[in-house]
Amino acid sequence: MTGLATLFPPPILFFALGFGAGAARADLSIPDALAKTLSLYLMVAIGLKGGAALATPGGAEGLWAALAVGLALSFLLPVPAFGLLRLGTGLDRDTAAAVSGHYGSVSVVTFAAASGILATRGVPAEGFMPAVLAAMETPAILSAILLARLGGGAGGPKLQGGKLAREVLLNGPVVLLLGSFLIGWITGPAGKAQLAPFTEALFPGALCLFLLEMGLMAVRQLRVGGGGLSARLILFALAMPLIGGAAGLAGGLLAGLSPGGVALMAVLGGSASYIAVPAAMRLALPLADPGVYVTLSVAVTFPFNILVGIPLWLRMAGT
Amino acid sequence: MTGLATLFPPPILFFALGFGAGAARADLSIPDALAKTLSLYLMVAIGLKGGAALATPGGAEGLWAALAVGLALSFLLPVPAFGLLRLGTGLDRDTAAAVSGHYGSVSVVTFAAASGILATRGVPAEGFMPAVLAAMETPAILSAILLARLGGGAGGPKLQGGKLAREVLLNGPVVLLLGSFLIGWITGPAGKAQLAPFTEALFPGALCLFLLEMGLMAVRQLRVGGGGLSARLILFALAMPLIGGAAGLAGGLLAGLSPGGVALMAVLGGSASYIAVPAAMRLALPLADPGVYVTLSVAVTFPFNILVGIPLWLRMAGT
Amino acid sequence: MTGLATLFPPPILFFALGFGAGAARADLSIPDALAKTLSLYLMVAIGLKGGAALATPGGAEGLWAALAVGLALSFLLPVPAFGLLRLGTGLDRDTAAAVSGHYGSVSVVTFAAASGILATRGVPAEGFMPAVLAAMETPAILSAILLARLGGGAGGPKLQGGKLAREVLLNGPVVLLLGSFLIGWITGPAGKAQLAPFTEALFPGALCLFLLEMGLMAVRQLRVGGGGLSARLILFALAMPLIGGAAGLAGGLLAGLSPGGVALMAVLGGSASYIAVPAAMRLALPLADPGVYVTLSVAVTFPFNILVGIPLWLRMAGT
Amino acid sequence: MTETALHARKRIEIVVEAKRADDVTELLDRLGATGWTVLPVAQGRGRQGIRQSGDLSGVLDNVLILCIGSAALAERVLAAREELLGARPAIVSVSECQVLRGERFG
Amino acid sequence: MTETALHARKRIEIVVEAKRADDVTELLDRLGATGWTVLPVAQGRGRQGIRQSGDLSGVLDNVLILCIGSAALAERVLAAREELLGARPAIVSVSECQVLRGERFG
Amino acid sequence: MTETALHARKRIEIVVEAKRADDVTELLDRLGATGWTVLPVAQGRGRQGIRQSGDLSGVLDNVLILCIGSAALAERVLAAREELLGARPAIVSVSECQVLRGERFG
Ligand SMILES: Nc1ncnc2c1ncn2[C@@H]1O[C@H](COP(=O)(O)O)[C@@H](O)[C@H]1O
Ligand SMILES: Nc1ncnc2c1ncn2[C@@H]1O[C@H](COP(=O)(O)O)[C@@H](O)[C@H]1O
Ligand SMILES: Nc1ncnc2c1ncn2[C@@H]1O[C@H](COP(=O)(O)O)[C@@H](O)[C@H]1O
Ligand code: NA
Ligand code: NA
Ligand code: NA
Repeated sequence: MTGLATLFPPPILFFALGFGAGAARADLSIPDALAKTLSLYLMVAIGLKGGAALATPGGAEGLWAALAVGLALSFLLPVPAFGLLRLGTGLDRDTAAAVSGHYGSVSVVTFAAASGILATRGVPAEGFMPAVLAAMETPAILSAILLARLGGGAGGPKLQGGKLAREVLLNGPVVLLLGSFLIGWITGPAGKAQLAPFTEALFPGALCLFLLEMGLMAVRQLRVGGGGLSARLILFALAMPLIGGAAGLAGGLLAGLSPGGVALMAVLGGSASYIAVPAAMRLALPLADPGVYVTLSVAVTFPFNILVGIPLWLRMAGT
Repeated sequence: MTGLATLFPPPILFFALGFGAGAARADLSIPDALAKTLSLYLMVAIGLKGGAALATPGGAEGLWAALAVGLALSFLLPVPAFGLLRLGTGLDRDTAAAVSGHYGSVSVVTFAAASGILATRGVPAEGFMPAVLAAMETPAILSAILLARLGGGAGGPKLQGGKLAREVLLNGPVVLLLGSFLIGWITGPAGKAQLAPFTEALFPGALCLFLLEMGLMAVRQLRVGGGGLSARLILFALAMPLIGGAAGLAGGLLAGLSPGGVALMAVLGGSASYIAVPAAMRLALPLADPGVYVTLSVAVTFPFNILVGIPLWLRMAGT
Repeated sequence: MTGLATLFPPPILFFALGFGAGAARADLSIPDALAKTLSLYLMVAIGLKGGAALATPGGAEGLWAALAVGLALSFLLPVPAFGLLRLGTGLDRDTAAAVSGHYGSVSVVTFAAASGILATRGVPAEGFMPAVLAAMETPAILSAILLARLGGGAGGPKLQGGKLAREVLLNGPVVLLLGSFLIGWITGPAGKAQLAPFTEALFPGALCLFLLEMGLMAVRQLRVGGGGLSARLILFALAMPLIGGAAGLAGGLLAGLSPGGVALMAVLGGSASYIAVPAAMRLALPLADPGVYVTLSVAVTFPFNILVGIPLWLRMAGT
Repeated sequence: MTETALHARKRIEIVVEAKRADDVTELLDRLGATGWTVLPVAQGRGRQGIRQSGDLSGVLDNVLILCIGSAALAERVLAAREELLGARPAIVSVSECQVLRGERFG
Repeated sequence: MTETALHARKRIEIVVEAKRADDVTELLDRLGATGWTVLPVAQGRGRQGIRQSGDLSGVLDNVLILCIGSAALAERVLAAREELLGARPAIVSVSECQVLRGERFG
Repeated sequence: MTETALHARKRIEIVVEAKRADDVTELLDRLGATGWTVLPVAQGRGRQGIRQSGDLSGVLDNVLILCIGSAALAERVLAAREELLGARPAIVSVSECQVLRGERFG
């Protein structure tokens, strides 16, 4: 039993439950407000924890190298993604650029699931990784816009400068993660002690509930948006996390992270955004098809990462 | 004070507060999303706890007998309910069948309230009772359909096989309870330790908030749907939980359960569904009047069980 | 770091984060249902805690004096507020009366934030203060109606007696606070022990999340309703909390409260309602402009109290 | 011919504060409406400026009430204009529609 | 002249139980509707009395389905009256409207 | 005679992405609308396939904007067609209605 429990910790099992229930068309649904609440909660908890870790003596060691690796991954991963999509799937330029931005960027819940599993197994990881997570949200959005522009894409309605800048620089997850990180850092151990029942004791349970919802949501989106996806697009959404994860693994080793940190960097590299980037792409590349990028990210890559990616990178990183 | 607190533990008092506030038309309301969230939370917490209990050595002792009793109660209780309704109230066949299905099935919150009170008093009960709870959701639905069919009911629009089968076999509460139960069982003590702050420490507080909402909801439903109820129907909704509870008490003794387990079995027998069964009945017996069965179950029987039934069965079971 | 953390505890920092994110038009929003849930949670938690404190030996000492001061403040503070508004801002009689009612009454979240900070610093305060909070909700509403009536206001559509009485006497926050207080008192230490993980361990985290939302909400309301406010009205909304707070400070000293209690009484005096009173005023004074009173209370006075008022009164009270 | 299945009715649409919605629906009930439907409103602008739903007191929430009924019902509603306006609706609009099963819309 | 930019279409409005909404939208799809929009309903009254959304089972939730289409579509919907009524809608109403870009509303 | 209390106006109905709703309401404001109402949408189907509200990024959320105004306002809205379509609305429909207190709907 214990062996099984290590292979399939509760959050993963709840994801499978949600996915299975959705696939069997069980009459189970979770209020939208709960899913949004849990997503906010995870960001606040991850940010606070990371900031408090940075405030401990020696907590900043290795931070800059890891940030540099994270920024580079986020900025560069869209390039191979875009190449694969244009050459291999025949997706139009704008949609291909938008999709590639999602894969350079990151998924907070995938990160949370991996952190949770590391914590359960008692594997330590650099406490500042949430800052790396936040740093990786945005550069990929800029890459995607550049990829669409080079060679005449991003036509159609003219860009709305102000709104777009807000979505890119001030998108919700980045603001919340960085803000909570800062607050965790400012308030240090005292703040941590006070907020621990909220940010730490509840974390595993909240993660389980959220992954249940993500399983249901993945199937629902697959059902409404899956019809528009070719087999090649689905293949891309399974291959790209392997490429990004391998790049993250290499980057983590390069930055000299601990095994736990390397695993998390690989998870970040392999994960795809489904909150910040869709919102930014909708404004930056209005001709791109949101049905394609939301569905690939939420309904194909996310489940793949939860079920295959995380265990793979944890093992490859030697944790 | 302590004596009062034992007679009226916090969840019951919060129910009374909600009911009183609603009856006085206080301007107090709880977001729908919160009620749904708390309901999901209770199912997950109860399921996980039950599964973990089953995974402890000796935890399965007596399970099969209890399951058999639970299944029998759920399948058979609709028969006297239907008889009473047809002979005593003049309700049409379809609505009578639908109502009787609710009383064979069970209410998760009533079970949660009773478990909470047992826990407060330190009375142990068989850990597998959540599995019995899940098992009792469905058979009554089949009985109700059979009762409507025998003698030509269930006419009108033809049955939608697929949708109906989903509602019956894959209704939300059953899937969530059984799924969480399974996860609790698979992950055993390790999972339990990790999730305890979520599933156990929060349980009493979440139950209080939910019962507050149930109190408000009961009055609201009484107000909008109560006009359509005859005195005889209300009498039925007060008598039937006594019949079901007595049957549950006998069944629990028969199955050789501990006093705590007998009390819970009586509570299950006396409780009426208001999540799974209404949804199934709406599809299976579309000519039945949902105003009648939702109102009887939520607004008459549920309050009766919280205020009268639970204390009664706890005392009768000798806890 | 520790010094900074004492000056700016986590809840205040989260408020600043929300306000800053809103002001920068970051794409961050919190589901309405979550804000309402957190507001209910704070009332339940504060009420339960206060009731349990009252049930401890000696817990009622000084209660009556504090209640008398609170009632007097709530009833009388609208008078200077009304005078200032009529003489200084030229606001019409009905709107001036409605606004003044808000400033006599109190804000639960402002109280919660101040209590949280006292708790962090280890400063004790009278446990019955939540009862004072509840007592102060309503009298100001009556004053506001009287102020509007004297001299012919409150014209227009005729008063709806029943609905109005419900809003005044049975408004949500009062019912929930007093009800929870009563439950806390009835169930005493046993109830407290059982509910502590919910009401106490979660409190700081829930407060942070709620203040994040209040920051966002303040900016949002400032944006949609701020255009209708003159500079003089804004000045009023900054000056009145100082007047009310000073009166509360004096009243607290008069009632012989501890420094922590004096600080809380000052915070109550300086705070302005934005849940109970707007709802009551909408019915009692339908010709008053809700855009003015909601915006002043939520978007000007609340932020001022969080950032300036609370630190000021805590220091003035000598905590 | 399916056209004959349709019956001309009036479609009354009222935007009003959520806290006053009961006043409107009670009036409709009293005037003999066979039913009505209340839709939530997320945001609105009018003479009061922008009203954004979701404030904690609920005073800025609006709803849209839709009531389909006979021309006679619409007449009665307009005749009760004073009482209707007492609930301070922002919009009272009437348009034409055709319904299946006219007997359901007295 | 802008008027010429507008094309006459039918506005079909259906109030139905949330649990049966799929039956209606599937029928609309089959009859060739180019689209439809589902709006949440907070509360309603009809022959069943008051239906207040938000009960835990969801059986008292309603939705309003809006479908804009050609007169021919409206004809087909009315012709499929039996099947449509199988989903037990409370209201089926049709009114006139004019749309920009008529080609989008087959 | 109550009929005389009613004033003919236009009922403009626009379905658009929630993230672009501001573009539409700002345009309406600029064109002199005296108000508008935004209703939430639960689900919809159109040329993009099914759009199910509630995804975490919010890009699949739609709203329905209702604006009642004069025929002249409707003309101006249609004349600003290019800018309006820049917000990529799925539906722009206009129908007739009659309102109480016509002075409120410039
Ligand atoms: N011309 C209009 N068209 C559509 N909705 C309107 C219009 N005028 C007002 N409303 C709605 O009615 C609400 C209240 O209007 P008012 O009382 O004028 O501020 C607004 O928030 C809108 O939701
Ligand atoms: N005349 C009407 N006008 C507007 N909505 C109606 C009308 N009749 C029924 N409804 C709506 O349809 C739902 C179900 O109606 P019923 O099945 O007749 O109870 C009600 O709850 C209302 O939302
Ligand atoms: N013919 C139609 N009738 C009603 N709503 C429609 C129609 N076509 C599109 N919609 C709505 O507009 C949204 C976006 O349409 P589209 O951009 O064509 O996918 C859909 O999700 C529907 O909510
Ligand atoms: Na990535
Ligand atoms: Na039962
Ligand atoms: Na005050």
